[in-house]
Amino acid sequence: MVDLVWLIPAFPLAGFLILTFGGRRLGEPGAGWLATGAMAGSFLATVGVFLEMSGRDGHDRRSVTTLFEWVPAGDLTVDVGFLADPLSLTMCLFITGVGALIHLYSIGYMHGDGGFRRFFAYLNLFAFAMLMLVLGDNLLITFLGWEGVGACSYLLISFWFTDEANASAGKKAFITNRIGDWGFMVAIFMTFSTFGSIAYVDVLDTTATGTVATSTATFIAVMLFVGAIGKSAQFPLYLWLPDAMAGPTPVSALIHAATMVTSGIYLLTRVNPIIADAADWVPTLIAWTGAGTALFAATIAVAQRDIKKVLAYSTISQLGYMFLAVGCGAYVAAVFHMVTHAFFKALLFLGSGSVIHGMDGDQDMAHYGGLRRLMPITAGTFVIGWLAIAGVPPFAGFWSKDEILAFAWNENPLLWLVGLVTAVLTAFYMTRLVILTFFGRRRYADPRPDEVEAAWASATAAADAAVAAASAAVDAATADAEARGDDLTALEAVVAARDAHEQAVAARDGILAAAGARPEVEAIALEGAPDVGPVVDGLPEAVSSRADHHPHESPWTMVLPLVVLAALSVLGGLVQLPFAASTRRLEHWLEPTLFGNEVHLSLQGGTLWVLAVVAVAGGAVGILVAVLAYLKRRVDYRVFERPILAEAWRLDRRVADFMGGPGRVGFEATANFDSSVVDGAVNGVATMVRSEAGLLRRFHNGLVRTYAAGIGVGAVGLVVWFLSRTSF
Amino acid sequence: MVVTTSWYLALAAVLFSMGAVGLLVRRNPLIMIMCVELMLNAVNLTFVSLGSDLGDLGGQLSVFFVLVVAASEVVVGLAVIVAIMRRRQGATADDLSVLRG
Amino acid sequence: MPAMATPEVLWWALLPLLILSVGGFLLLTLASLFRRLPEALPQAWTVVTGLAVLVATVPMWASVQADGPRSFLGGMVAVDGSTVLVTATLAVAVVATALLARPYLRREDLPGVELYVLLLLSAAGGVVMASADDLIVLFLGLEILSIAVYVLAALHLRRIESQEAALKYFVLGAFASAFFLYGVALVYGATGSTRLARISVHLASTTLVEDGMLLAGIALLLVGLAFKVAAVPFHAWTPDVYQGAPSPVVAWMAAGVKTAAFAAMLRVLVVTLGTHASDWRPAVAALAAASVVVGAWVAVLQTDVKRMLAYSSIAHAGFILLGVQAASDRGTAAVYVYLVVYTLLATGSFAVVTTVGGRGDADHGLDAYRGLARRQPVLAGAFTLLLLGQAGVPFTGGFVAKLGVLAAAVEGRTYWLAMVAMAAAAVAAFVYLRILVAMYLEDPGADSVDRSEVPTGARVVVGVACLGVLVVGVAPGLLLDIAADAVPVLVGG
Amino acid sequence: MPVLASAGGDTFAVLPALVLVPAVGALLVAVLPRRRPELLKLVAVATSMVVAGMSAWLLVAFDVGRGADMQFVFRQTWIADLGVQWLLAVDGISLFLVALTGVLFPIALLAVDPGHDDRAYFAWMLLLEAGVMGVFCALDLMLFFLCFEVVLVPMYFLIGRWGHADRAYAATKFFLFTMAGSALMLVGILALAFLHADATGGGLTFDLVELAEAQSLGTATARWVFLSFALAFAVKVPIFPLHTWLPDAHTEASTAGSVILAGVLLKLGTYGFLRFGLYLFPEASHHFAPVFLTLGLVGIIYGAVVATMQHDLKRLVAYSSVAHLGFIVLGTFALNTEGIEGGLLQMVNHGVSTAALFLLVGMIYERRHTRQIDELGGLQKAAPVMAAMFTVVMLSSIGLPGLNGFVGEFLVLVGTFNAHRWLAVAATGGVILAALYLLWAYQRVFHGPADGGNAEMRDLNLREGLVMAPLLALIVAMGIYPKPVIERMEPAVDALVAHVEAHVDGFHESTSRFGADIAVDSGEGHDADAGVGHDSDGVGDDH
Repeated sequence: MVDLVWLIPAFPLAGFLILTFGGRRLGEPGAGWLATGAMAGSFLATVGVFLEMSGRDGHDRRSVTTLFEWVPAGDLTVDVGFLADPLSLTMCLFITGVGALIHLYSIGYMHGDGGFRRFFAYLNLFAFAMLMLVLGDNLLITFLGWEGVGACSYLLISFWFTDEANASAGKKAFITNRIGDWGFMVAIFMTFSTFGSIAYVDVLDTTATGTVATSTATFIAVMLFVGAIGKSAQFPLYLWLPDAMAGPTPVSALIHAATMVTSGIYLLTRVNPIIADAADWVPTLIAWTGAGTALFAATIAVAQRDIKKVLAYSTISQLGYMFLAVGCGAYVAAVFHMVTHAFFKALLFLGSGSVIHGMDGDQDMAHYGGLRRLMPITAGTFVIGWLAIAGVPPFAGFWSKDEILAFAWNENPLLWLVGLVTAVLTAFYMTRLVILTFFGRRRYADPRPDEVEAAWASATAAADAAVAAASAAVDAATADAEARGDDLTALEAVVAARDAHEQAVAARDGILAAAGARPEVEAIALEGAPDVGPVVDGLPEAVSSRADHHPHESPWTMVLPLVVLAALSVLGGLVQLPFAASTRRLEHWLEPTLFGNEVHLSLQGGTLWVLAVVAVAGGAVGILVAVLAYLKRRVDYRVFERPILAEAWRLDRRVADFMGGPGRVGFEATANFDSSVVDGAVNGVATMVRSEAGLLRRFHNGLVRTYAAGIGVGAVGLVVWFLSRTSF
Repeated sequence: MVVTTSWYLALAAVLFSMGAVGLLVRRNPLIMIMCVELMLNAVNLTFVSLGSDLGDLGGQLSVFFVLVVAASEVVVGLAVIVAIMRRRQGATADDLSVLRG
Repeated sequence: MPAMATPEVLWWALLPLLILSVGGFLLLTLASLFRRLPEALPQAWTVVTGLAVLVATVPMWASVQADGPRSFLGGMVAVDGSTVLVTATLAVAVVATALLARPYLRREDLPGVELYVLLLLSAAGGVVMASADDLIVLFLGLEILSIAVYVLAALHLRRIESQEAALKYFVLGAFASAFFLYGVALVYGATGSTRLARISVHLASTTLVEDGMLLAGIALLLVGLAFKVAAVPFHAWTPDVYQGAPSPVVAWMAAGVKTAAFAAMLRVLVVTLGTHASDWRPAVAALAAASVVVGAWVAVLQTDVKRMLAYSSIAHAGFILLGVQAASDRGTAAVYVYLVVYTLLATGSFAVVTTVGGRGDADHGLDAYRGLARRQPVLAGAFTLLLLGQAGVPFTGGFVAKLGVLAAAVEGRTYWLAMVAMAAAAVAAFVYLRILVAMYLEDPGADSVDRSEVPTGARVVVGVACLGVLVVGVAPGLLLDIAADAVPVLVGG
Repeated sequence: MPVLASAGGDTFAVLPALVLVPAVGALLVAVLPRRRPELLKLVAVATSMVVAGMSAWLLVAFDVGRGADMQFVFRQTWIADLGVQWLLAVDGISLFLVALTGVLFPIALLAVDPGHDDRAYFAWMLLLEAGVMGVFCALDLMLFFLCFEVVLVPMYFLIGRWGHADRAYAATKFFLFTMAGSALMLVGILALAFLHADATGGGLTFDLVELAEAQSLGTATARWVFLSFALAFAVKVPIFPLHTWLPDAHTEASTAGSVILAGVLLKLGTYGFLRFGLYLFPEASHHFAPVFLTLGLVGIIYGAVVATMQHDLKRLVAYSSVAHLGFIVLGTFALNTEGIEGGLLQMVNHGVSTAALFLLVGMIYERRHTRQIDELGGLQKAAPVMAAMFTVVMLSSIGLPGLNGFVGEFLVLVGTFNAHRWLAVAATGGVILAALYLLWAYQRVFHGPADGGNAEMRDLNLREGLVMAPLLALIVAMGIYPKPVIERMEPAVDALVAHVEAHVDGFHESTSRFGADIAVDSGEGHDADAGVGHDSDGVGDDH
């Protein structure tokens, strides 16, 4: 079975090919089911391989299957081969498993979309690439998957390409990733020129046994790290991930939460011997980058109103945890958190997708509220996901996060502190999200601030118009009276007109007064529907139509995955319980791939308990504050939602400004340099030839004596030359 | 004092140069032709003196050829000049600069 | 030897000269005897004469190859491979010019006979130059050739340009030949003879204590020859004369006169004065460099196609000088190859120019060629081939010719000259491209839509020229071998 | 050394046929009646198909085991007293360029109709093919030069007569630029031959193998002669800053013209460097390598940057060629197997990908009559198939693994890295830029809302699909399974590298590889240029 490992990627590849060339016949939902089937098949294959592999003991849990030679050039030979070992199989399990679920979910989610078939083709292609990434038996195959997932992510983010924003987001994702890939490629070159091979088996075994020059190992490790932060959206290359939310929600769930973004952690875990041989500051760098990113992203998540943006930043933050773990040498913890995160973050995204689906594509949490009655299953499962990520025992997230924090403390209490603060923030913003979405008032029918403003504006405008009309009437009447020599009826008309005018003025003053006095509408109307006062009937149709159209629960294809993932989010912790060696199943399972580079906690059980309690308490605090702010309204939530946070510390804009400003100018300058200087030189030569020719041409002025002079001069010249050659 | 061959040669050289310079400075086509004649005859002088110096008849003989050639040249030259003068009275060499560049 | 010994005469070797001169004079006599000659006769006469010469050269070549070069008429005239080859080339040029002449004369309605007579006579002069074994004879040949051409240039009675060209050519030509003659005199003085063979023997055997007179003589000889081949700075007459003279005559000047002059130059410099190569090579190299550069460069600004071709002919002269200055057998052979090819290119090109020139022989501006490809695709195509040949594009005779002289120059270690020449060639290419652009890429001007008829003569000339250029370009072996066997050798004394 | 074997050649003289068949075809076309365009096209396509068939047969009959040898040798004296001969042969280096030529011409002929003057058009195209085949097969320097030069003429007319608005300028510029470039090469060739003849006392010969193996020039002389070659090739490639003829020519040429220009003609220069530059002048190549590596690097970055700012789709692709050829130059002058092989592979890949790109751009132009990016937009809505194809080609051009572009690029960089680490590190940055300009262009052309003509643009028709299909197939196939190509190239490349190493004293593959770093700690073990060198950037101080 193990040598059938190639089946795992083969299924989605087949799915992709059929969907691409299979023609129009399999439309909706056929395409969806086919894709899902492919993923299921892949999952089954994985399970098969896993079962056999798990039967073996430590050193046997690794097998390389080579299909064919890919690039045999000079001393470099790269095979298309698969490395089945605990690490890659763990990855495969949740990639295919979660992947299958998300495929299923998408059938419902993408219902009625024009690009239904295209969507599933991309999805399968992505799955294939992702599996190549984790199964590849050498750096280049991994790189193939690495770039492949990048391309698919590009295709899927800009899936709804008619909207410029989506297109740009896709491009941004790809290019930002490319910056990371640069590091990856250089790392590959260095590996090759050092080891003469880039196959994991050779490289890792050599490194693990012999000692590679520290500087070399450092170089490779750092370059791989650059690649990793690109793919896993760590600071400063995280910028693309929030924009990537432009893609359909299942894509966000699968690619930008569960699988692709974790490949950075996978890569670093995979090459742990190299990191071990690298200079000591490398792990430290990794750890601090992770911790820093975690905190940084969490602060931003606090103030986002777009539900997917919150989840996106939370993903970045959670990935930070995993880097922190890797940096602390807690590879198991990293993988552990990767798995649990895959479960609950996928769950959360799909849940949000369900909500968005129910809200007809509206992603602004300000318009949600009290949806738990309307979409109970979504709400229920979502709550589980929330508890999991908030680190509430005994949910999956608690165990993995707690383990990471323990290792962080073990490495450096400061790291632990950062991690803890992040945990508190996480609990806070996730609670905020849940409350705003499922609890509190239903706000979807409220008139939106902009609508209210519009209503007021139109009302005042109308009043002004009335006044103007009235005054016009007065003038008309007066003129008429004068014309008719002040006869009585005319005068009465004038008086009447004057009264009408005064009333109009009064009315307008009333409106203006009310407008001045009205309470300004808050962004998130927690208190109650904004009071629109006299202009209520001036509101646009949209408001009323929203009122009588209720958000709805999603179809079973979407709900089923939620339930399954919810279950996993509850039980996910079981794979690695810290109580005894026997309960640390994951650690034992991964052991052969870590070459003993996993650090061992020097902490007593007591400390661990304390840390755990502190962490839980922190989580509790976060939840409590959120409840106070958004549910009980004891605290004004604006205290937390600072504009600077809402604008993500304005970093993104800075970069954008630079790209649009100096960057672009530089590029333009180069282009102009090419057309003016380089090409100018060429044309310059041409013009010079012509002008010089003009000088020569003057000689041919048509005068015989000039020509004769030419001959004479030439003759004299020749004679002089020859006489200069005389022998005396 | 003795007048050696080199005196004749020098004289010839002077005449030749005079002819050349004349052709360069004069505008009148006829005079230009005369200058050419002068140059040719300077060469003749050279031939004669060298011939006698070398005691070789070839030198003197050459002169006859040269004279014939010179004569025919003049004929052609005059013909062309006449043809031109017919169309343009008193044209100088400088007037003939339609063709240029 | 007995006092009254008359010099030996090789009649077969004199045959071309006799045919040409006799043919010329007979034609003249006929024309003056009978008022009303059939209009086609003079041309037919000339063509036949030329072809006869061509035929005559075949056995000459055979016998020369068989029993070597011969000198006769008391060492005044000699016959060797080069003589025969040059004679043949001249004959071809004569035929071509004659073919172009008749329709031209009819179009411009000019008197019908003189041109042919003068053509034949000047060709005779060329032959004399090619076979001269004595400087004086060489001078005579030169003058016969030139004086005839002076008149030819003036032939278009109604065009003042024609007369102007003639006068300029005449005055400057006479000027230059005076220098040449002076050179002859000085060399005579220095070596005691005007016979090439004797001169070379003399120079080889004795070393002059003071060679000032000799060197000055060489310098002046060079002036005369350089003028005839239109090498810078003795070139200035070329554009004016080419532009002014009747187009068919220009064909002869470009092809015939150049060929004869270069033949003479080789006889004098390479063969006779080979011993002093170290003295004259740099000078010739300088002339060559100046010629290629100026020729190509000034041509860039021209708008009159005839002037363009004139300047390009100067550049070609420069290229040929590359072969001369090599002062080697390879160089000499290369020169002959170049001359043959250039004869084809020049006659062909000027055939086109003659046709396009239109009535009044005035229409030589680039505009006249606008959209020619539309109006007369075949003519334009042929012209394209000829121009590409002049540009030295591979698989045309032009390339073979350039390659030969270039190889000679490189073999002679004058790399700088070779590089200059190639650079100039690139510039020159622009000139030819301008004509191509006009023909293909520009729309015909409103006025120039007329489809001027291509006379048969021109068709033949262009056709043969194109064919020859292609054949030489693709299978140059034969020509190269002939040229290699044609390297002149001095005999007699 | 590559022996002039004649394996497979003795079946029938396939190489002369490759050159002559198109030439004859051209003549045939030239005599057909002008009024029958379809007939003309039929003959032209048929001829090029025959050539394609023969080059395919060449691939099959090529003896892989003796890939280092010159095979299918055909020798025929041409100009005796100059020692010039018709010496044709292929080895692993030229094999695939011949094949590429064979493939691209039928496609270019099928893809687009000239619109006017069909007869001349097809005749020129076939002549061009003959010339190109001659260049790739010629092993006689003079013959090579002839073909190298003669291709200018048909290309000049193809650009000039069937090009776009500014074609006259572009055509003239192209002709003069390249001709001026190669002017000195002729002198160089002659000098080489004569000096060799003097040194050996033998007769003149232009036989590449003989000249190269003799190495009879002094170091200084060889360097000068090399420069005269290098200039010609550098212009043809083109290497920055001699590239400015390229954007004009590519932009103004008709679609087919651009396809051939980018697909085949640009390879003349890079091929020249490999076949003649390195082989004839190993020492000089090694001596000047830093210059060309630097220029290559500059070309990569510069070309990409300038491409990003173009408004004309064709111009953009043209500048992208500058960048891609920078990679090829880089690989060539890395002077090791990986690099050169990568470069060679990249020549083929670039030929395929860029040809495909130009075809697609041409199709867009046919429909929308504009190449201005700003005037296009949202085309994917109306033409999904075209968009899909464009995406694939674009990704291959970006160098996405699994498509052909990647393999070559990767090998080039690996090779360069082993020779000059920091150059490679910098050059790798080029891949970022490649993504930048292509994706941005794609977004502006295919994404976003479609208006007016863009909205109802028609998708590919069957003929266009069939024309694109083989190219796409190649793109994928060579990305997934390049082995058949590489294993045919490898022996020849190895031989070439060995040749270079043999004739350059003190040549060492300047890197510490294959465990030199292992079991040694840091600094030492990194001799001067072998050092990972990042001690400089503070990475190394770890003990």
